[in-house]
Amino acid sequence: MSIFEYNGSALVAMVGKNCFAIASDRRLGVNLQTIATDFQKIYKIHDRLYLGLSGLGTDAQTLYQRLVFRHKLYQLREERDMKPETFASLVSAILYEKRFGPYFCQPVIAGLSDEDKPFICTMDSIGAKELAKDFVVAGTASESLYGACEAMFKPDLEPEELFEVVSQALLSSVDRDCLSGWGGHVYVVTPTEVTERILKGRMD
Amino acid sequence: MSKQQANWSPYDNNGGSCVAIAGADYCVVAADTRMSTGYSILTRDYSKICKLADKCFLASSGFQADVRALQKNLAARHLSYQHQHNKQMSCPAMAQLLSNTLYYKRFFPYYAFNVLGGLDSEGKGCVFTYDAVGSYEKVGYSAQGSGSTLIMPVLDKRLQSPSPLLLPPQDAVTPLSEEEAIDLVKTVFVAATERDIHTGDSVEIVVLNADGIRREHVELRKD
Amino acid sequence: MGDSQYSFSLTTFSPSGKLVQIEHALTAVGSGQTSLGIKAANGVVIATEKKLPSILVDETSVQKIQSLTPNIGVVYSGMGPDFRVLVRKSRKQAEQYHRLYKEPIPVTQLVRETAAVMQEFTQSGGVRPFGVSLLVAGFDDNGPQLYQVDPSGSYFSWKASAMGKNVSNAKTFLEKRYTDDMELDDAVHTAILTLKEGFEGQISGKNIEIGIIGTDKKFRVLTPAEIDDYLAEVE
Amino acid sequence: MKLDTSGLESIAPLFGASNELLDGLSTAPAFDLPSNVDLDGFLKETIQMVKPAKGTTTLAFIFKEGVIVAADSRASMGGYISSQSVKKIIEINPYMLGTMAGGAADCQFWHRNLGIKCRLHELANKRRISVTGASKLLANILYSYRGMGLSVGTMIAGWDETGPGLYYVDNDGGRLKGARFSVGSGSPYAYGVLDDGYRYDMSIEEAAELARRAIYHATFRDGASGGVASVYYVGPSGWKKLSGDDVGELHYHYYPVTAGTVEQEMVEVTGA
Repeated sequence: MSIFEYNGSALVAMVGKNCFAIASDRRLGVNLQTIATDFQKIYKIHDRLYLGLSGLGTDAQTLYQRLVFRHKLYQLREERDMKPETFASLVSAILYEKRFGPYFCQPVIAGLSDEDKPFICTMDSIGAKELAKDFVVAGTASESLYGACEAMFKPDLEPEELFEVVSQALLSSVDRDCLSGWGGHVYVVTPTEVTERILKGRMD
Repeated sequence: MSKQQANWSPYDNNGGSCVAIAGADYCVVAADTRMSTGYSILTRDYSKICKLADKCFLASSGFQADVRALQKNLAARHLSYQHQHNKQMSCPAMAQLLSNTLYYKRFFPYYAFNVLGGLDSEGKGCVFTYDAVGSYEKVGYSAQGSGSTLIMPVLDKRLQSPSPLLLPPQDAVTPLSEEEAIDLVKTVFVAATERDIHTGDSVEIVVLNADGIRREHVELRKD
Repeated sequence: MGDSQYSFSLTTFSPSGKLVQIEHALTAVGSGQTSLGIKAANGVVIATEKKLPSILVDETSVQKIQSLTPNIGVVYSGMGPDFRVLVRKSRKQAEQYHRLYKEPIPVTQLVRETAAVMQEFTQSGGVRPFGVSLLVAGFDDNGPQLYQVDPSGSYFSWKASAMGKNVSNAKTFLEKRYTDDMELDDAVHTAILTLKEGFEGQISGKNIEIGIIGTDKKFRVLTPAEIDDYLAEVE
Repeated sequence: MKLDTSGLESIAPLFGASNELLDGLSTAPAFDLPSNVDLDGFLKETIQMVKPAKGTTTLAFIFKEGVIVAADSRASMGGYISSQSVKKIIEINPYMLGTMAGGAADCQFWHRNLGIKCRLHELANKRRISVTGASKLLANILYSYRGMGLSVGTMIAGWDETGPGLYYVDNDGGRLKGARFSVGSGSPYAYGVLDDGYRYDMSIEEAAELARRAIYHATFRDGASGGVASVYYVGPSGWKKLSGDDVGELHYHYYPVTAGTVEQEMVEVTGA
C-alpha cells in the first residue's frame, strides 16, 4: 500500500449555480484498521474558501496549519481575504518548495471568486495545478469518484440538488473503497450561507 | 542479451471495459470495441463479446490472446457437452465450467477478466463475475476491465440490488426495464470513456431475452 | 560584502534621541532636484526636474523615473545611485510576490516592503541609510495611489506631494491648485506649472521627466515630444 | 511427493481418467507451468494480477448445541472493494461447512473439490466422512502445493458421530483442532468480542448473536471486511443458515443515531 493510502481518504468538490459543494469521508485509518470515524478533512480558510486535504493525515494537518498561517499573514498585510485562485497559487508554491521531499497530500481547493463565480481546483503532491469547471476528486477512492461524478454531474445545479448529487457520488464511491467512508461530511457554500451536513453512510 | 530475456513477460493488457446487467426476463452484456496496447490503439472495432451458447454470452477484457484461447477452450468443452447431453449448456453450468477452466491454469493464469451474462433455465437474467483464476459469484450486475472501477459505483447507486446473502432473501435481479438498463449501460460507457484512456471508440451491446438475441452499437469518443 | 561587513551600526542615537544619519539623509534629499506627484481622480502623475551638469550630457541616458511593475512607477529626490539599488530591490520583491500569488502586487504592499528595506538599512551593521526619498505612483484594485517613502523607512499616502529643492513653495503651489475631481490631464498641467515655479531657465521636454498611469493601469514615462505638447498647452 | 492432481480428474469422474475418449480433451492431468526462466518473478506477477483478497473476517466456535460459523462478505483487491456479496461460508455437504479466507479462487475450487472427495468417501464407505477426515483430506492437498503460492485459510466445521467438529486448515498445510477460531484480517476484532462473550452453555440464539456481533465489530474496524454478516448453525441434523444481515443496517441497529442529528432524509434525485 502506498503512503498515500496509509490513512485513507476521499474528497470531491463540485460546482453548482453560483455555489459549490465540497465533501469528504470521515475515516482515519492505519492501513486496514479504522482508528477514528470523525476525522476532519475539510477546513474553512474563510467564508467563501474551503480546502480539502486528502492523503497522509499528518502531512494534511501540517500543511493546513502552514496554509492558515500564510493566509492570516496575507489578511493582516492586505486587509482582505485571498481570492481562491490566489490561494491555489499559494498552495502550489508551498507544495513545490518541498519538490524533492514532498507532502504526501493531495489538496482540493473550492471557493467563490469575484461575482460569486465558483472556483475549484486540485493538485498533485508537488503542486501541479489542475483547474476544472465541473468537479475534482482526490484520495484513495478517486477512481470510483471519477466514474460516479462523471455519470451523475449536471452543470448549474441549485444548492439543494447539488448537495444530493455530491452526497450520492461520494457515498456510492466510498462504498467501493476499503480505506475511506464511515460516513460523509458535506459543505454547500452559496454567496449568502454555508450548510454543513453529516451523511449517514455504511460503517464498514 | 540474456539480461533482456529476464524481464520478458508472456502477458500484455489490451484494456477495454465490459459490463453485464441481469433483468427479470432479459440480460444485457456490453463491452467497448477498443483494443489497445500501451498507449496506442490497435483497432477501434474489436469485439470482446463471444457467444458461448444460445443463452450465454461471455465478455472478457485483459490480454486478448488469452481471451481467445479461453473462448476456444470453452467452445470445445461446450461442443463435447452437447455431444454427451444432446442439449446446450445452461448459463449456470457454463459459469462453473468457466471457473474450473480458469483454475486449471492457476499457476499460469489466463490474463482475462470475465463477466458471463445469460438467461437461466427459467428464462431469468443471470450474471456471473470472475477474477483471473476462477473465483466467481452470481450477481445482479458487474463490470470488468480497465474502466470497471469507474463504472461500478454508478451501477451500485442506480441498481442498488440487495445482496443474495441476505436473510430473508431478496431478489437480486434489478427491477429496471430492458430499455432503462440499456440506457444505463450507455451512460456508464460514456462516463468511463471520458476518464479511462483504454475505453472508447464504440460500445457493442448484446441483449438477450425470451425472443432471442439483439445487438446494438453506440459510438463513443474516439480520443 | 561578506567579511567587510562591520558588525556595528553606523546609525546610532544622538544624546538628544535623534538618528543623525537619517537627518543628514533627509538633507541630502532636500538638496536634490525637485520631484512631485499628483493623484487625480482617474490616475496619478509623477514628475521631476532633470537639470544636467552640462549640455554635453546625453540626457536620454538619464532616467529619473522608473517603472517597478507594469502598473507602478517611481521617482526620487536625492542620490541617483542609491535610487537604482532601491529600484532593483523593489522590482525583485514585486516579482517574488507575483511568483507566489500569480497576482500583481498591490501598491500598498510594494511600498510597505520597500519601506521595510530602507528601514533595515537604518538598523543594520556596516550600512548607511539610503540618500533618497521616493514617490511611488500606482493604480490597482484600490484605484490610483501616490505614496512617499523616506530614508527612515516611514511612508505616507498623499493626494499630491513634492520633495527636493524649494519643496515648500512647490507644496503651497500644489495646495492652492489641487482639487479632488482633477482629471489626469489637468494633473499633468499642474505638475508642469509646479515644476516651472522653481525652475531656473526654460523648461523643455529635455530637462524634465513625467510619468503617468491612468485607468488602463499601464505606467509609462512620457517622451520629450509628448512633454513639449503638454508644455504648449500650459503656456 | 507427486502433486495431488485429482482436482483435474473431477472433469472426467464418470469415465475414469484413463479413458482415451477424453484424453484428447483433458490433456495429461497436470497444472500448466510457465516455461520462462524466472519462475519466482513470474509468480510474483501473477500474485500481483490475482491480488488474493487478504481482507476478510470469518469465525467459528463449538458450544453446547453444536457449531456456529459466521463470516463477512467483502472481497477487496488492494484498496478497491471488488465485491460486497461473496459467499465465504461454503456448503461442502449438508453436514459440513468450510469458510473462505485468503484467495477466493483457491478456497472456492479446493472446497468444491473437497465436496467431491467427501461424496466419493460416502459412496465407497456407506457413511459420512468425519470432520477430522475431511479436514485431513484438504490439509494433504494443500501440503502437496506448499510454496506454489496457494492462499487458503479455512475452517472445516461439521457434525459427525463424535458430535460437533471444528478444524483450522491453511495453505502451509497447518491443521489445528479447536473450539474457537477466527481467521482473516478482521480476526483480532472478532476475537475481542468472541472471547469476551463466549460461554460453553449458550442457547443457539445467544451464540448466533455473539457471532453476528463479532463479525459486525470486525467490519466496523477492519477496512477489508464488510457487506453482509452471515451466521450458520451446525447441529445434529446438519447446518442451517440462521441469519444474513447487512452490516450497514446492523450498525444503526446497535448504535441508533439520535433523532436530533438527522435533519433531512436523503431524497432520490430524479434521473441523476
